[in-house]
Amino acid sequence: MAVLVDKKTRVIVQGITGTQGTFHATAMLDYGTKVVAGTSPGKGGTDIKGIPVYDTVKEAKKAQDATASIIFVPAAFAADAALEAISQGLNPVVVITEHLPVKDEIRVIHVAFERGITIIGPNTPGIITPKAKQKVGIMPGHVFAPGNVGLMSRSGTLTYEIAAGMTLAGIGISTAIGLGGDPCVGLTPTEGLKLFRKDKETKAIVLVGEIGGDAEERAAAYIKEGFDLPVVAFIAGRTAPAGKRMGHAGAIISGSTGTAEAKIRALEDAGVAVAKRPSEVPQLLKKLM
Amino acid sequence: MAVLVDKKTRVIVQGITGTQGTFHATAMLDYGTKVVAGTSPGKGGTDIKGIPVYDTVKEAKKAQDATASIIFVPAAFAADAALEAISQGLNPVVVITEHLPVKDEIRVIHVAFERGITIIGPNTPGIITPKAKQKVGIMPGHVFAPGNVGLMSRSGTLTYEIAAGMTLAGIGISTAIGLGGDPCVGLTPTEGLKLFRKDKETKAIVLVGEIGGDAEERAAAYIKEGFDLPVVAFIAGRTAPAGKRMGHAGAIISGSTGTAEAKIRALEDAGVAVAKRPSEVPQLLKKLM
Amino acid sequence: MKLYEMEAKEIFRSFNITTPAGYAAKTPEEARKRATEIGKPVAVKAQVLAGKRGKAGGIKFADTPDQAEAAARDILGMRISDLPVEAVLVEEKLDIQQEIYIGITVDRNERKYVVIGSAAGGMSIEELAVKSPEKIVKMYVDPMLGFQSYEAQEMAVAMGFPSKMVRSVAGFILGLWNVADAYDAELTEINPLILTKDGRLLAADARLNIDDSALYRHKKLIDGIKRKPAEQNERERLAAEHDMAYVELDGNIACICNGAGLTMATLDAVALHGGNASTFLDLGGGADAERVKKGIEIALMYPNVRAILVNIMGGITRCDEVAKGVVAARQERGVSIPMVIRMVGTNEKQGQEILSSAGIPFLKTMEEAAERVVQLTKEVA
Amino acid sequence: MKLYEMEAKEIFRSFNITTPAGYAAKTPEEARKRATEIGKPVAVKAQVLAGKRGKAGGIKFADTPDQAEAAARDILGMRISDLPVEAVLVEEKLDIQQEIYIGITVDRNERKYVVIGSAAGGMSIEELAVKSPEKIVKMYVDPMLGFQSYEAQEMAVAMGFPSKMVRSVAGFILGLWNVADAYDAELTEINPLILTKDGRLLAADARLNIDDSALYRHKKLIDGIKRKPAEQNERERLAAEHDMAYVELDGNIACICNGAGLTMATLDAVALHGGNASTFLDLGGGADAERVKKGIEIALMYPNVRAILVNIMGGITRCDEVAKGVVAARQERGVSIPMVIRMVGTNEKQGQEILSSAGIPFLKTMEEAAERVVQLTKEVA
Repeated sequence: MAVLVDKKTRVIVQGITGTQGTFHATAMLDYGTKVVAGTSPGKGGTDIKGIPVYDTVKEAKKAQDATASIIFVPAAFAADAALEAISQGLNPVVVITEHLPVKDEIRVIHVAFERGITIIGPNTPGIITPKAKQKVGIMPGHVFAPGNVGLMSRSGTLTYEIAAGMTLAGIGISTAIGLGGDPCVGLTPTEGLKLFRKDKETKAIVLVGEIGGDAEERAAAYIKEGFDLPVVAFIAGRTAPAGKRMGHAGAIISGSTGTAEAKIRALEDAGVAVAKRPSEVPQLLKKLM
Repeated sequence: MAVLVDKKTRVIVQGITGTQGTFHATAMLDYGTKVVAGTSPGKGGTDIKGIPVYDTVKEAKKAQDATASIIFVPAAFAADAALEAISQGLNPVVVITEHLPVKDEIRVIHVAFERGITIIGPNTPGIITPKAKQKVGIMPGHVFAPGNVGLMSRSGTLTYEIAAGMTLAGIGISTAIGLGGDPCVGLTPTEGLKLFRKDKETKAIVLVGEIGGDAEERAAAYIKEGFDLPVVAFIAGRTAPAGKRMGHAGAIISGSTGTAEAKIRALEDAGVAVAKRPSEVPQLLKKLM
Repeated sequence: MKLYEMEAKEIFRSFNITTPAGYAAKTPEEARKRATEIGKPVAVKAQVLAGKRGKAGGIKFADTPDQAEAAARDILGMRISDLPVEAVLVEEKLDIQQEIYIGITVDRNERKYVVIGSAAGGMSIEELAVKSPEKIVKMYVDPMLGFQSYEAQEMAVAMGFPSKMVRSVAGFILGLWNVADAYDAELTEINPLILTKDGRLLAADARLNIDDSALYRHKKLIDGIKRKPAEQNERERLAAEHDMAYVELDGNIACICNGAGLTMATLDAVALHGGNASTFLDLGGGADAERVKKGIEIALMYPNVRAILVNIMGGITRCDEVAKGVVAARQERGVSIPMVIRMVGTNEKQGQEILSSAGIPFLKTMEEAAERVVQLTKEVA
Repeated sequence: MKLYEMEAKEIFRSFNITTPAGYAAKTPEEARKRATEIGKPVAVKAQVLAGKRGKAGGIKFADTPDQAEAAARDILGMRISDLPVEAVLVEEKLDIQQEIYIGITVDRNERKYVVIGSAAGGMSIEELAVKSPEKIVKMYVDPMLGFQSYEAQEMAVAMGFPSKMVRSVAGFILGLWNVADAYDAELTEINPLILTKDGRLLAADARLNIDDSALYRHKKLIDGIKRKPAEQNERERLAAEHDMAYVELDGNIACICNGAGLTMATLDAVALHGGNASTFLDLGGGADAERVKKGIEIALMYPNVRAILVNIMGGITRCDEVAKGVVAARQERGVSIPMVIRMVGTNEKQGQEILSSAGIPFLKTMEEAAERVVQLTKEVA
């Protein structure tokens, strides 16, 4: 089981001939992911470490029966790449690229939504399902052990930090989803909770949030309505000042909205165990599971 | 019964305070149409011959429980007006205005289609259902007698010419639809045939076509597939030269496509009785009905 | 509104569509100068809003500035499809390896823009459709999303280009879409898009017809090119000014009616009775006496006209107004050629009376009227 | 990228948004000249990328050119929110009847643009949300269709304007949407939109923040306004140049990490142990030794820094490279303040060895590291 990515996932790497594309296509292959094709307009007919390269996703999908896509193309072309993946019905479409214009994000997310396709990201490390040995992303695979906790996070390395801590504590992960660090992303925490709820393998949730927006508050409201799995959360940016963008385009306190305090309050109010430090996450999980 | 417009139709006149809007709102009222409201941003709260005027369609619809719209606003604003009507779920939306940019037409027609709304026109005289004494259009109502023939036409006065001939011959009309003289219109002849097919009151069809495009050929193909009502057609422009726009934006033979000969051939091949002159239409109808 | 090749190319270049080095010239001397500047063999091309200019001798090649001057002298004197050639485009001559077609137009049935391409270009799309329909690739443009870069790439692949050309061909396709979208194109083409022997891609010809209904959105462009929207003769210009649809034909009977469909049907009726129309003139809806008179005056300016048929289906248009206009035209202009009037509908009786007292014949059906006017034309001849 | 009021207003005007007559001035003398040209009482407004400039004394009114010069002299010397005021906008003073708010931003949850309006403007939208939430009207923009003219009219109606004002208010709303759409606005506002006592509507203030990720689409604009995209100090500029996320804070511990979330969490950990961060510095993914060294160098340029905490979760980033960078920074720059390094993951062992042989302390968990650096800072102080 797990969500979004499993053993049946067959991945196209869009932008496979770039440095990032090549590096991570190889890393995904090494981890076990079924990377069945790559695309790079103008480079069709070549291959990258044995992965056949096509000019278009259309050809790649047709030839290799692909089901999902991961996008490494530069920001100015990423929206086009995502629309291309969507047009071929690939699902999910994982957009690793950062610095996409928000206008492009809105358009891509909307089109995907209309066609029932899940966009992960942009500006995400991707998704990983350790048991299936499938990652569609750039995370270090060895950090994630298989298990029953669904992990969702708005950040990358902080996720690895927490996953590593869980692994050390003997707690495994069903699927870890990098939601992406941008203000507008394809999958919100609430939508992620809905996915995990339907997954029989997932027995608890870790939600790693950060300042900016009110996605965590909305997730809390959803949890409060009767979400039936235990949830542990960590919110980064308790000490971040207002009005400053903390690395992620989405990590900014605007006026009085988006503070860590408000998020923590809402989550605790919904019965979520909120860790003060990343290392507390495994302890809280053990208490709840 | 009849199609698109009946006794339950409650019409908003968009652009009611303009010369055309006022003139035809009055003419529709006189004919018997339930003109329940008009719109004209900035003129809300006034009235035209007792018809209340609102700033927006939203207000007009809410206050007067309207179901359909007819648009008289200038070409540059007509697409916006149509989208406004569509957003309020009015159906059909009759666009009298001519000279709409084709790009606007494409957009409006597409949005309407997505929401299940029928656009009539642009550049149409509108729709009339004589038995219900309802016209949503600018045609002279007295020319149309109630009866069982569904009339569709790409032109205005030629329709009146043919309708008048039918009336003189004692043949009445269920509903007459002006499809519009532009290359891209909301309702094609084929779609019109589908509407009439579902109407129990309609026992025969008159299709008035003209040069340009291949909408008539497509209608012929549809008829050939097994359309079960008798159809009489007249095609204007047998003697029109290639490459010249004959009044309507849509009436142009491009290369070898859009000729009257091709249309007549296709229709006759589908078993349609094609009149050589407008006055033959009633004779042919009598033979077939 | 049709743009001249040179005008369209200027727009194309602003959308990063590469064209051959070239300049417009209005005199043979200027053409020589331009050829000298280019410093290579050139093509000298008539700037005229008509197809088939090649077959009409409107394109000549020149190896030297002397030859370019001579070619321009020939071409600048020509009329092509009855249109005078007032400028030439002097352009680098290309060494052709392949001619490609790309074009964008509106598909009436889909009610979408459609992008059309073929790796076998150099002839019109109609000819292509006959000669190698299997080589034509069509893609519809999503009305909400527009045409995407990846779609242009898919199109280049479908057209059969090798991988190494996919991006460059797609670039031209996308550029053309951007032109179409930005300028409300009714039709825009690059035909041929040329692949030279040294591997360059260049738009060797450029066509851009802007939707007349959308011209109000392109005032800047129109102001910039400093000319009237279309190639029109005086009569056409006058009719357009008065918002009447006017088309000149080969016959000798001017048909003046209200409504495009009715006017076409009237032309057809004239033909059915053995006559030939000289004029399609649609007065539009609700014409008053003044407008009717103006329509008759415009029709009479065309020397071919031997008789006039006025056919009015009165609705908003009132027959009495039409009659007044006819009488006024006849009296003020002293019309000597035969006139046949057919009017029915609103205020028919009043109109009939006005015509009767002016001694103008009046008929009730369009067939009678058509028959009559054909008869009268023959009597006159 | 935030635009100055004067820059935003120039763009607004090009979208037919009326603004008061006004000109920028960089000197008091110029302000006098501008006030003379306007010939009416004026407002002299600090051009600064910070809110609340009114409360900070950055807006003064002047009845005469003399007064305008004096006001400009005052304001041009100011710093507002620690930013120097380098220009003022001298503008016709308006006779206010009503202050209106309109703004457009991105709604994260809907993932759509949202248009916000209130007939009770003149304060920030946050204040409005507290003081009169019932007066705020929100409309989401269809991601495919954009915002339509009729929607702007519906909005004006919903904001409570009388019929006779619907079109004019809607015109401002639609104009603002056109600005937002054309310039990839993250936020754009007219606050206040002023209705004067004589019935005119004017955009009295203008805010336009362009999405930094979309700046590549607006090169023309950026070239046109001839300045750097943002108000940055030397360190911020340098970090941006090296594509590192860098934020200065009030404390004294520079946190250099890989990943925004990890950096924030590191700041939090420092605080949990009683310390205060001076610096948020995210090296991004896959930093090599050179980049690590550069990051440390930039952090050290900030005089507040008393200790450095490097916290690396190795994935693509290799710990040996990080260690090399740290050692290089320390040796080449002779760093004298305490440094605490925490690294785990890829090539952790190799990294540890490099640090050990250079005598730099190395810890395995971020909590230990945070605790240690806070301790060291206190010892130093």
